[in-house]
Amino acid sequence: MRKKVGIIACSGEELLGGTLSRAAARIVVEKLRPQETIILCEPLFAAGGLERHGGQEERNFAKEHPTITIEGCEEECAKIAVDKYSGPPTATFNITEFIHAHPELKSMSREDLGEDGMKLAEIIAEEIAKKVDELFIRK
Amino acid sequence: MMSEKKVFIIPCSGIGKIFGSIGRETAYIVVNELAKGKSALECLPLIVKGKKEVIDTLKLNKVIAIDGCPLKCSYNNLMEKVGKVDAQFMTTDIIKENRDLRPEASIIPIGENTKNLSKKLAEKVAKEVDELLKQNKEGE
Amino acid sequence: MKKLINETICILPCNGLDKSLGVIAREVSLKVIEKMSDVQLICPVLLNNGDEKYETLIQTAKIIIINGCMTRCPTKLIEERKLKPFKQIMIPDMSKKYKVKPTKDLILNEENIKLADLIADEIIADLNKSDQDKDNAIREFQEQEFFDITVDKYYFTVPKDGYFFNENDCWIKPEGNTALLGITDYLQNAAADILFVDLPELGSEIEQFDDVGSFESSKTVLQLISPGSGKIIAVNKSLEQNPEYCNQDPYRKGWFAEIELKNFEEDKELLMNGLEYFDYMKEKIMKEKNHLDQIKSENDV
Amino acid sequence: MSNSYEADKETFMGAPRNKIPWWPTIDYDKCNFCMECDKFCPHNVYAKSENDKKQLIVKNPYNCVVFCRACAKTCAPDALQFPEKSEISKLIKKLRTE
Repeated sequence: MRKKVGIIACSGEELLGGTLSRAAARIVVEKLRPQETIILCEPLFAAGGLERHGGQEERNFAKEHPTITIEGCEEECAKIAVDKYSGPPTATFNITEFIHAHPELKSMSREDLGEDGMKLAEIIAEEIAKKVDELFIRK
Repeated sequence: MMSEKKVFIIPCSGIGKIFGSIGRETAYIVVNELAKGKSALECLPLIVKGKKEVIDTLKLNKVIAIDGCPLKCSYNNLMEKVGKVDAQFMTTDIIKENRDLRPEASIIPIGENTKNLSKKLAEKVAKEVDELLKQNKEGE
Repeated sequence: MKKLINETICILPCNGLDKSLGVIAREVSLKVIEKMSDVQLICPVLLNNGDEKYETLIQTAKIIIINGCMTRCPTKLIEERKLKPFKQIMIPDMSKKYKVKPTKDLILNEENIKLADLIADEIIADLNKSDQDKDNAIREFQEQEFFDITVDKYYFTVPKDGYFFNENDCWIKPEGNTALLGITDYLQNAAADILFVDLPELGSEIEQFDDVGSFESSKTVLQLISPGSGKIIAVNKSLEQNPEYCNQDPYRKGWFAEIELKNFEEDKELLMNGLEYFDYMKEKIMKEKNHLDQIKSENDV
Repeated sequence: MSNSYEADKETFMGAPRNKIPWWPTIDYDKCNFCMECDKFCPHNVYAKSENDKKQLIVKNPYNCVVFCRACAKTCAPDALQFPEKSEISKLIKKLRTE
């Protein structure tokens, strides 16, 4: 059976990269590859969900499935969290690289990406989807 | 005093369901509009990671956690890394209080009801910001 | 009376000695502690002095305030400390409610004692009621062993013994001639975070497979379809405040209702035991999963 | 979504699903074609009729979960009816012995 791919965005509140990572992740799991991916909550890896099964579900999933992290800045919070609790992620995407590669697309703000920002998020999502296909088809 | 104290708003960052987005939107409304200049944001993932500068700043300031589900990622991570939370809110409470405003399923972008719920919650959070700043003054 | 949570109840009267209303407030609190020995009396004068013992006590206690007049001294004492009272009483309101007009005598007379009695009885009845609510919320459940399975990131459990299930993913747990009802882990996972519950009416008669309430998440509205027949004798009121119990602990704290069983032997004919339901649930989950995979491969072509 | 399930292989409580007559009946005098039931039902029981007449129809009756009546709650004009539960459970018990 093919294994679903876990998508973990840093989703950082404080910066534009966080919002872009979040948007790109949602586009992948909702629009581009809904059957092949599962979204995971970054903070839940650490101390979240102490009751019942909680964060354990995210951790176990990431241990047994390929995972892709999406980082809003050079801190690489998502990668570090996944690595700490479930082992190294299969692939990592850095939003800043995409921002540099597409200077023509100016996102509005961290609160509202605006039209350009959403376009950029779509571009990032397409790249992630390609990676998902690679990982999902590999048995 | 080095600088005027601020209240830090830390939403949970939840991405799987709409509840996390309400927290995020609420935080933006508080920081940009209702308690502008009095409050600030920090990334929860950065706190989870254990970034020292951020954690030290939070220890010196009042902190409000906004969580989207009973797993309380923001509250639990703050308690573990910073050791305190001065006030906490649940976005599910505002949904329960406004049964007529059923949040739309869309996370990006968020819908009208989600925005309205966030505004309502933001009013409560902003009030708490003032309350906490008052406590700061009394403490001095 | 059984106390399940270690929660102290405090009573804080106004004690204003210069008005008969204050004297009545004081009398009410004395009557309450006379009948309920575990209720702690708090002296407003000493609290105002910042007595350390009181200060610690009231941080975690349930506080009942008895105000003599609109000056509301005890309420102010509590508000100053940023606490919220559990219940507040105004003597003039009570006098209107019970149609007993207090006299101005500072020494208690028959009329004023009568009013104090009525108010004290109301408080005691209220306290007993809220204790019963607690009984309902936190039933004692024995340690339970579960079958479990993880599919993708979702985790599903089914209790091994003591529960019976229908194919509508609801459970019944018989105990003698009564039984608790609830939804299974599969159903709570399907609903996702439950935000509202509609509980059945006490006393209503239900048939097997009737719906006995519904629950609503941001995704959907689902029903609890009863695996048994009988009369509703209790509902889990705590779910109205904490619907997340259905998600966190669907087989215990998330119970919905209790019924007096009518004919469980007959009901059982159409129910599964833990192992049977676990197999049924697994098959259902895998079918859904394969179905999605199938759509995927069709799209690939 | 789920209409490719093979109804003839499905069972409910050990009885063949295609022998259990449980599905909604639409009262066309009341139905206002709002399609709320269709939006709600995750099992694709309902559909819009394919002929010219704009109508709600029960397209996949055997997809309907036996004893589930959740869609009826979404129906403002109260146009959805279900069979008598006790009759159905009697029938299931009988089918199981066959």
